[in-house]
Amino acid sequence: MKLEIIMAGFGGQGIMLMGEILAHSAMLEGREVSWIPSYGPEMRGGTANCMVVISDKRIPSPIISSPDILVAMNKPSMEKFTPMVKSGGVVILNKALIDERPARNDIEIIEVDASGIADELGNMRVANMVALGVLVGKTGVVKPETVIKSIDHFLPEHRKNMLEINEKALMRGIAEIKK
Amino acid sequence: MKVVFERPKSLQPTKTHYCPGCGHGVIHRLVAEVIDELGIQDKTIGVAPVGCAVLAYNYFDVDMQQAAHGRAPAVATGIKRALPDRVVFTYQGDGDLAAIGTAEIVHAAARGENITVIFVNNAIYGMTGGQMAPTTLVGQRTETSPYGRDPQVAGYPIRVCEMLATLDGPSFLARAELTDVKNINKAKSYIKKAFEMQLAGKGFSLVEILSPCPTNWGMKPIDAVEWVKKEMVKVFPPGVFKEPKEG
Amino acid sequence: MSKIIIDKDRCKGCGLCIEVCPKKVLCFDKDTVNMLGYHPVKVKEGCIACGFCATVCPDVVFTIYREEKGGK
Amino acid sequence: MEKVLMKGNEALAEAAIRAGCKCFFGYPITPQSELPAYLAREMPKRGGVFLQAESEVAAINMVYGAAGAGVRVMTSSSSPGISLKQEGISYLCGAELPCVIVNIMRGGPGLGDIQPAQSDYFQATRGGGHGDYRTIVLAPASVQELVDLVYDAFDLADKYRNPVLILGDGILGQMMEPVVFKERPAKELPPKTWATTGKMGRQKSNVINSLYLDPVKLEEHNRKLFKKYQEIEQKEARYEILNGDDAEYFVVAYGICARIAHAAVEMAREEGIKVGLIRPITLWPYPKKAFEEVLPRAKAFLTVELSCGQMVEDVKLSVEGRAPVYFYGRTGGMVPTAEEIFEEIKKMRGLS
Repeated sequence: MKLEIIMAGFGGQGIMLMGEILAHSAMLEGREVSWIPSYGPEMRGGTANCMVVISDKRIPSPIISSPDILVAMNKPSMEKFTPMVKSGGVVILNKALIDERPARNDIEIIEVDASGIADELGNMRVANMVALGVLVGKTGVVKPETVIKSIDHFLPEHRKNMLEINEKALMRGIAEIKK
Repeated sequence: MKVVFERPKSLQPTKTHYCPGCGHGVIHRLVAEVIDELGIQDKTIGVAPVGCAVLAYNYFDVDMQQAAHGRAPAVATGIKRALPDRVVFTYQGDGDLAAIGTAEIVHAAARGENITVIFVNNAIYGMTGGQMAPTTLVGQRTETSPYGRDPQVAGYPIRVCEMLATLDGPSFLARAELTDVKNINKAKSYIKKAFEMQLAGKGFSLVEILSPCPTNWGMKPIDAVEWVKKEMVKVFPPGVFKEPKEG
Repeated sequence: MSKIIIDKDRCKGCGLCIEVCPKKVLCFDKDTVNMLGYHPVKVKEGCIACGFCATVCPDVVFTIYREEKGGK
Repeated sequence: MEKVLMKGNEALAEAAIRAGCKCFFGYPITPQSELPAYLAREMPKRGGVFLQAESEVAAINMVYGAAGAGVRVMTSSSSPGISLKQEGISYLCGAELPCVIVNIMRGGPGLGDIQPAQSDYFQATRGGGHGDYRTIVLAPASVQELVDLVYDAFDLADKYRNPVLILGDGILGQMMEPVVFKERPAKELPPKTWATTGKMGRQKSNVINSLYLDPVKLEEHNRKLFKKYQEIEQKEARYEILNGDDAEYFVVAYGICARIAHAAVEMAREEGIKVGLIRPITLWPYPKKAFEEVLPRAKAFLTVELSCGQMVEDVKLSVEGRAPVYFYGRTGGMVPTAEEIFEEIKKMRGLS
């Protein structure tokens, strides 16, 4: 098994963390993983993306040229990365910030109102966890409880009170798939 | 018989390569005497510069490192941070300290790095053959200011003590002149004070010493001493520029 | 009584000591050329072991002793 | 052993502390800034020294001082900063001082950009500063290897009294991978009797120096250094060959580029092309032995680099004209895709 994922969005949407949590969960489940960020000025307010590879074997390249899955949290990300997605791959779109659908019919497109759901839960910032939930629900690449363990791992001590809402957001994302 | 004077222990018996009447020999001896008097020879590490004093490691009988041009304060910082209980000093000339090494000296001073700097100011580049230094006086002739230093072209001399005195880091800054017995003794007392500051953990200390360079000034040794007394002290007034308040 | 030892092969003939000597008992030894190629300094009668010469000497040419009072 | 997910830069920093690094001196530059930031947090807690210098020039000279004082010391920077450190590196080599220098390479020349590059290969492997000298150059390709090589770097530095360079790139520094910090028994290393620690009862004073005014002495010194370098060349060259057993074609790549090339090799294998990967782990000494091993059956070599072609010269020197050597490079911070390299592999097979 090998899964290549690109996650992209605005700086500040928690894109990097979403990738880190996924990579960390997969590591906890005994997989080989790699995570690379886009780094540089775009980290501070522009577009941000990260690449996550999860595999049963040694990972040759951490750099992804045609992902199995794209999580696009805003429109520029969708436009930039959708053409790269493998035929038969999956694009998860944050519907709230994307008013268009990609013009490809060889890929599966899952639209989810991640920002809306997050807002409903009481914090726009957990939209990333909603999207991650969709990814986890769709692929089953890691168990939800492992993801929750990872969220806890990444939350600093003074933010532990955020665990509950993050967990809720993740589960809502998973539920979106089961609908 | 009581010893009035003999070579300090911290100075090797080696003859120096310095020119007749050069101030370096005296300053080396003063530093070595202070090291002896404070009983710190065994735990002192010196840093030699690039310039006339590049071979200082052959003259001092303490552990020594030779540093790249201008970098002695950085090298000394590395030593002091690695071995905080040792005594670390740099020995630098005006080109090394006030031109190529300006950044290093300013920042070592600003950090209050607990080292002692012996700064020999003779207003000229000696080792490379008498070129203009950052401390060359206005109007002074050198190989690279053959018509006299023209401020329109080459700017003005840098007063290191005054400049560093604006910083909070230094604990002790003083300037002495190597002109007569009284002032040589005063230079020694400043050097001693500077090392004592370090031993007390008070931070950066520097002693600037106005020193004759008869060869590159084109003067007899005695005239060179007179020139320090008459000309250099006008631009570089001796005295203490910073010291801790008593009490 | 005082004793002044001159390491003549260290002397570079700068003459600073001659100038500073309060008793004017130092002069160049014109009959000698030392290892460094200079006429080294020499001392005449009348040294009071004040140490001025050693203080200004850049080359550690001098070693100076003084008879302690009451001692031998 | 616990596996942790860590960024290359931070894993490197942690490994340095565990390897006994006592002092770190550096100056901020992207893309290695997490490394000093990590050490700024950790060193004071763990009995070490972190100091942000006023410049790269000052930082490397602080390294000189601390190395001369006999402690394990490290600095890190990225390409333009490493250029500034060259003066100090030359002095460190001349004075035979052990230290570890990290270069997380970015695009150049000049200020370039902050994206990954491998265009400092010549600078790293040919000396870089003035004078006849070499530095050992280690080129990790994963975060785990980065960690393992940091321990080795300090040991090699102490063993040979020579600076060791760790040559990474922006991706390696920024990427996260699982890593295990294995406990390593301390190596038997020569005592640093030469260090300037203060005489502390020693009869003769120690001097750290690279100045030899007498050319006879300097030649002697340089010959001694080169004898040491020859010994390093014989003993310390390292490499990895992947998919090499039956290979007729070889891709040669190091660092992050080797990872991408590995993916390309696997693509080619799926199409039945007998291609393997030679991955130098030491760039100096260059692992010529890897080529000796495969030359009897090698039909051609393809060097892939994030540069306009630098390591390819060492590949040619190692192959000695016995097989064609092709080159493919992306530069200025651009990174090739595995597909691009795959196309080049096919071209190589067509040409030879």
